[in-house]
Amino acid sequence: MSEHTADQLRGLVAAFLRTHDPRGDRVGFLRARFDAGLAWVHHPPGHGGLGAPPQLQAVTDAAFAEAGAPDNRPRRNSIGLGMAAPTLLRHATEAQCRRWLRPLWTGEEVWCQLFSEPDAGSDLASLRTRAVRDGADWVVDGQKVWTSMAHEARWAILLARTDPAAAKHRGITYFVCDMTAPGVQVRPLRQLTGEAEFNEVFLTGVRVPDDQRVGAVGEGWQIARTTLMNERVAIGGRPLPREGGMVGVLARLWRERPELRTAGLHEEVLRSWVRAEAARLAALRLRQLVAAGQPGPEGSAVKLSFAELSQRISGLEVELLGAEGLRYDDWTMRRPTEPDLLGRTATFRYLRARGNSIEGGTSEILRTVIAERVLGLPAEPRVDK
Amino acid sequence: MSEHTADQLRGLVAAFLRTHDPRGDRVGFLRARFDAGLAWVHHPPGHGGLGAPPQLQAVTDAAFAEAGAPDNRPRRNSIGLGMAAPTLLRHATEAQCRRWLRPLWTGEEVWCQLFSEPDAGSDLASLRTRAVRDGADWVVDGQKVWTSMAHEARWAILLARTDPAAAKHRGITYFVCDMTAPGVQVRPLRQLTGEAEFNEVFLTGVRVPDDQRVGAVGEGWQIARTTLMNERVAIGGRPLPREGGMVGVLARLWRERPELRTAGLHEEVLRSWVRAEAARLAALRLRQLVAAGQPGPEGSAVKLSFAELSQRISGLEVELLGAEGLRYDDWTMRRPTEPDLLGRTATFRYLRARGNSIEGGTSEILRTVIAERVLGLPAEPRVDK
Amino acid sequence: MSDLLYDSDEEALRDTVRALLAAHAPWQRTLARLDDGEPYDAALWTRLVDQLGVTGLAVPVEYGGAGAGFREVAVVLEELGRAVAPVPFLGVVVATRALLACGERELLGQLATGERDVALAVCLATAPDAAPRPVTVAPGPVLTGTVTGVADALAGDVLLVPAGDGLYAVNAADRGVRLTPVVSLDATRPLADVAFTGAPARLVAAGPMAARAVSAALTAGAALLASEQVGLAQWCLDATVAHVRDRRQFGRPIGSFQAVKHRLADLWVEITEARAVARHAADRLAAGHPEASLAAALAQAYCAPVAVRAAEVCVQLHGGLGFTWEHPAHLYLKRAKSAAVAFGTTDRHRAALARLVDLPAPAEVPDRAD
Amino acid sequence: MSDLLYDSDEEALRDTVRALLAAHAPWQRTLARLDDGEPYDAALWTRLVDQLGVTGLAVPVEYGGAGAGFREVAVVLEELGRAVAPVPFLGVVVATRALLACGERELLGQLATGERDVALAVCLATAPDAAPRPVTVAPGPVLTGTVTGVADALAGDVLLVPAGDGLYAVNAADRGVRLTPVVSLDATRPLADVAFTGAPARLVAAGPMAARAVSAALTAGAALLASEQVGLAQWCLDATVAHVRDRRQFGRPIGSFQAVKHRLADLWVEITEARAVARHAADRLAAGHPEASLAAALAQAYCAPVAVRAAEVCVQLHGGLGFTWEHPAHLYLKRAKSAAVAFGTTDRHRAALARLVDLPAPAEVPDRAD
Repeated sequence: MSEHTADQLRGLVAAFLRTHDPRGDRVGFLRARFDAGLAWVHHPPGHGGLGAPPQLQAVTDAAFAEAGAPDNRPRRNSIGLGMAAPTLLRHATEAQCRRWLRPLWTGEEVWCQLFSEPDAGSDLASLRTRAVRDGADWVVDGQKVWTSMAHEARWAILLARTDPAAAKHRGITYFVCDMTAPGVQVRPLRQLTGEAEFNEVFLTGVRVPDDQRVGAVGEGWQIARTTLMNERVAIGGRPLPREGGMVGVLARLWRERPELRTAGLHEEVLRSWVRAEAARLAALRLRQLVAAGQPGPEGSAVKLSFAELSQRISGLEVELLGAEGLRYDDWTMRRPTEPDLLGRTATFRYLRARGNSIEGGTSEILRTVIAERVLGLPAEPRVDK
Repeated sequence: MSEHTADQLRGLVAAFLRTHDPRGDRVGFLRARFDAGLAWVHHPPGHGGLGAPPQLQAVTDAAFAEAGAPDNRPRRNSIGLGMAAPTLLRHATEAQCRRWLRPLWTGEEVWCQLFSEPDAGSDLASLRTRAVRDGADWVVDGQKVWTSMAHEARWAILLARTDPAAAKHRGITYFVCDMTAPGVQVRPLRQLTGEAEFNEVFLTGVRVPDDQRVGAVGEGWQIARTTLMNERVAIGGRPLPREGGMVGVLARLWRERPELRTAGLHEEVLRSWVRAEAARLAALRLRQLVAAGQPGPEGSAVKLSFAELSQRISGLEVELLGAEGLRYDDWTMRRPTEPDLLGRTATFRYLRARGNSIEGGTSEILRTVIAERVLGLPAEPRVDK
Repeated sequence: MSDLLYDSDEEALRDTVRALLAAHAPWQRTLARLDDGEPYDAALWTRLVDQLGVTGLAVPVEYGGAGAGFREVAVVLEELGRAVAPVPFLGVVVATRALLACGERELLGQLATGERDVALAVCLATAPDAAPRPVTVAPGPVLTGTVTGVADALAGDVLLVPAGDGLYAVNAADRGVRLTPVVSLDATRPLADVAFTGAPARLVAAGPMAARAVSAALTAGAALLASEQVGLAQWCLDATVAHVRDRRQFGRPIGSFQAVKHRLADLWVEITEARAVARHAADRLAAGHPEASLAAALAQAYCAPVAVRAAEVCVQLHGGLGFTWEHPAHLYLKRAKSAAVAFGTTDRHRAALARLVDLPAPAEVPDRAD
Repeated sequence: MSDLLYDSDEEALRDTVRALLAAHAPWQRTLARLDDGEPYDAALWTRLVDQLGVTGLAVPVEYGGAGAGFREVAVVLEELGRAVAPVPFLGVVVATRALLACGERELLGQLATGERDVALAVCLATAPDAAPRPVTVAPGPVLTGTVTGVADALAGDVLLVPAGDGLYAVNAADRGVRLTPVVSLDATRPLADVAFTGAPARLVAAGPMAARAVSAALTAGAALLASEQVGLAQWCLDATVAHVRDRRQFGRPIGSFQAVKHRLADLWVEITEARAVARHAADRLAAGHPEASLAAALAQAYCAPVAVRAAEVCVQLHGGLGFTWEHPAHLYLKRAKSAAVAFGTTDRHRAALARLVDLPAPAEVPDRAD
């Protein structure tokens, strides 16, 4: 950790803004911000950062926001920012980092994730997509699923089996796959909301150069675990003001529509409000722990609670609406590039929220992870080596 | 099944009452009723019955009750009536039945159950109490626990391991143990209510004649399963009028004490009322199924719901009482012979109800039984043969 | 004491309905209809009416019906719930109850034979004890006003409309009637907003009889919907059990994991109880028992959340698959959630129970003591 | 933004308290006291006061205290909850808050040094926004009336009594005061009924200041009790985890069964959230923040049921053992259930939140529409 302070960072941002117009060319501005080390301030110099303490990121972002500077549209590239970048920083070569981190951060290149497979499900390590060495390349064949943004993405982080003879967790290698390469086919995957937010990705003889391998051959599983932990923090780690989440929608509805109120629903609304506020404070405490350099396992708690609350609250909203809760807005197959929970009907939120306890690790898997890694309870007898 | 009808049974009861004064000697009356086949009407003649359909039991009991006849105080001998008697009828010899069933039914001899052991818990089949053959007797050594009525009982149904080399479920034999035999020591086991409703029973060189063995050597586990199924029905199978259970206490409290009412507790009271009524109707449906000769697995549902409801409702009662819910009646170690839930404080009911999901098969075990035997889900991998 | 079992006639009826639905309404077909924008399965409905006479079940023989009763209707609804079948049976049953309360022979006869479908023009979300009356009557009589979210109206030939202090019959094809389809959460039970602009009407019942007819109809809807919910929940449990027995993760069927087993065991317990509650409601309704309203309120208070939970567990335990459009789980989820709003949400039914079983709400909201 | 962590001083304080409790208040000793009918552990209390100065933590330095604050008090309460220690700290803390609100230097000084213990003579079940006043004042002033279910009164030298529109100090040893011990659900926090029969009193605060002092004291009680509940819940989780790791059934540790694991994982999540909520309440209280009441209501609404659930899970997963008198689980169960009633049940705290965050109750109970 370097000696940077919040005041110093505010000074650096001010100096940067004196030479770079935040209202000028958007991409140019973001590139310059990256080059000045003011992108991810905790990254090392040359990779978008200054080696500053991570808690100064918020200070930096706030200073840019105050000045009306453009952001890097993080919701459009959540896999890139939340999962790919931290993994690359930790496991990729210097050359790989130089190639990928800058356009990733500026949003010029969107990333997606090719991990999940139809037959693997929660048992991710049983994946079957194969990569076979062929000269300087690997040839990849297989099918991936639940890939958000695949239809917009330039790059993908990819897990493929490189040693079918090795034990389940040992024969997997981590790659970066060019989504424009021949043999990559993306098909929309429609959900129960009617939308196709995700995709199926078919990989047929896709050539991935060996210099797009991240980490050693056979170490993909360990590296992916880092990525998955990052995903959990990425999902649960945003700071929210009170009533900042879905509970705010419910509370506003309660306040603005007195004719919908009943005594029974009042009790439900209050219970949901209490649970949402508790979850929010737990997420805040997690951020404070991280900022104090004591990251704990609380991220899993945040993700579990988020899923349960979003399901409960959206379900309650539908009931509170009564007659209006019988309606939907649009069943046509849309292709969203950003989640738009708040702009749609309560019934959309209710349906979409069903996915919160499935995507990014099912709630069942999370509970097992908490029980074993946090509480130290013994694993179940394993029958699959 | 014989051809008996309800009217015929009412006629038989009326005839019996003409020759036996229901206000005369209590035990004499009950013995005569047994001998007349009007005790358990579905038992075969000679064993207290007439071979009548089981649903006529209620008709018979009602006819005796109307006439003001004494009953056999079933709550004092619930193990005898609910578990021992059905097992004996099915698995014991003719001589054994003649010896035990009559005084059991009249209540002259109370029975208890020596199954549970401190180290076995829910894994009953791992019991360690041993019975070793010695001439015409078996010599029994071991420790049993959670034995209600042991301090009042004349006889016990007993499981002991007769073949330590056999597989876990195969080496167990079923006996009837004389609780007055030398080497049987009963010690009160105090519960969190302060009461000692149960006992620990130490068996030290207790001689059990081989003619008190029930069923073949090594078949105890199969026989005990019958008994346990009977226990579940015995616990859950009583017919209740609406608000007949603990929910009635709660509902009366709500009606009689308007000053305790709050909107939040109202919602809770209503939810509990709904669940209790649903559970009651399910129990009623189970009785109708049994009466129609279609016994189903619903008994497990009744037992699970009963445990959950009694815990929830008693907990709610404590909260509704507020200041009074901070109080208890008596922490001294009592030795009850009958459960007295309704005569004591809400806090007693709350504490006692914690046992409902442990005794007679934990709720966890019951869920597994339902999942495997009713839903046909696969067993977990077994590591204990 | 109500009879909570199924008798042999009822079991035979169930078998017949189930066989017909299996042959003609597999979920793939229902799903395809959604994409095609054709809500009702008119061919299926014709079979149910013509071959099985479902619309006549609750109509007395002297009015041209089969004279069976609401217990049998409940059995049909269980099967329709099990198949999320897109037919307007529930709406017809609700209208039947209203017509029975009015003694309306002619329409009952037409409805029983399937000559005409009738729907009650009340929003599906309306609880039995709270029927708003947005339609006004002018001399003629003619009706004016809009009723939103009416179920099974699109299939109706005749609309029964509570208006003023009467209940009126209106020809749905009249040009004073406009039906606008609604984008419904449960597309298998399509809703419509119904606008009356001086539509000619015929008085069916007036005053207290009209009010009683509407309330009785909604009570019947609440009571019988419970059977649909039980059928739906049972399908969700069965489908999930089949899936978790089959699907393997970590080298074992996921149905061998204890948390999955216990969750399904709990669901089975709830459905077991819901079935008893729904049979009780159907039996009380069929018998015209004074506690039919109580049994209906209990049925919705208990069965509605069980169906929702069953569908939610079904989606969850199917994992990503259950979240896709191609798997039928979402049809059940949408039906279940929509049914939880139909005829009033559970809190309203609990409030009704509070009145019916004398568990009164606190007299007033306590004021803050500062 | 409130600070939800523990700083190094707070951690050091925790270590000291925990070590003292481990040495002098093992549960075996607490259980033995119950059988002996001696509620308080006077020797333990003397150690906590004399060696650690716990009664002075929230008293400013100028009044003779340590000038730490309620965040530190909360840390001590976590440890006392973890040990179900039978000492009157919570009562003293509540009284401290009342005295601070009145600016009562003399009693605060005596309380801080441990010279005298003070208790607020209000029923433990009283919510911050609803303090009944069963005691009346006659000239003298002398007090008459009975307050039932007062916590920590048996250890008090001085009772602070809300009476008339004032707050009075009464010497507990006066013959106009009679304390009758109550058979308490939570014998580790014994209650007493306190009867005043013309007891001589000294006016501490009058009018609005008295009302504010009582309300502030009960708010502090609600806020800080949450930390005790978190400590209690954490003990229950830790003890259960240790047990299920160890205890074997069906040839495996029962902690390897998935349903057990998931239940404990859920409990861990709840405790994680409860800790954040309790720290928030302590921080707001310590800072005199305008939202201290809101944070206190949230703390009781959330943490009270978590502690109860933790204790219930602890009993359940210990099986028969957890149901016995000889295992400590019941001490925690009784404390948790009793604490859920203390300072008002969760429904009252939710109702308070409804007012504080503008989520109003329905204007009136809807009438039946028939």
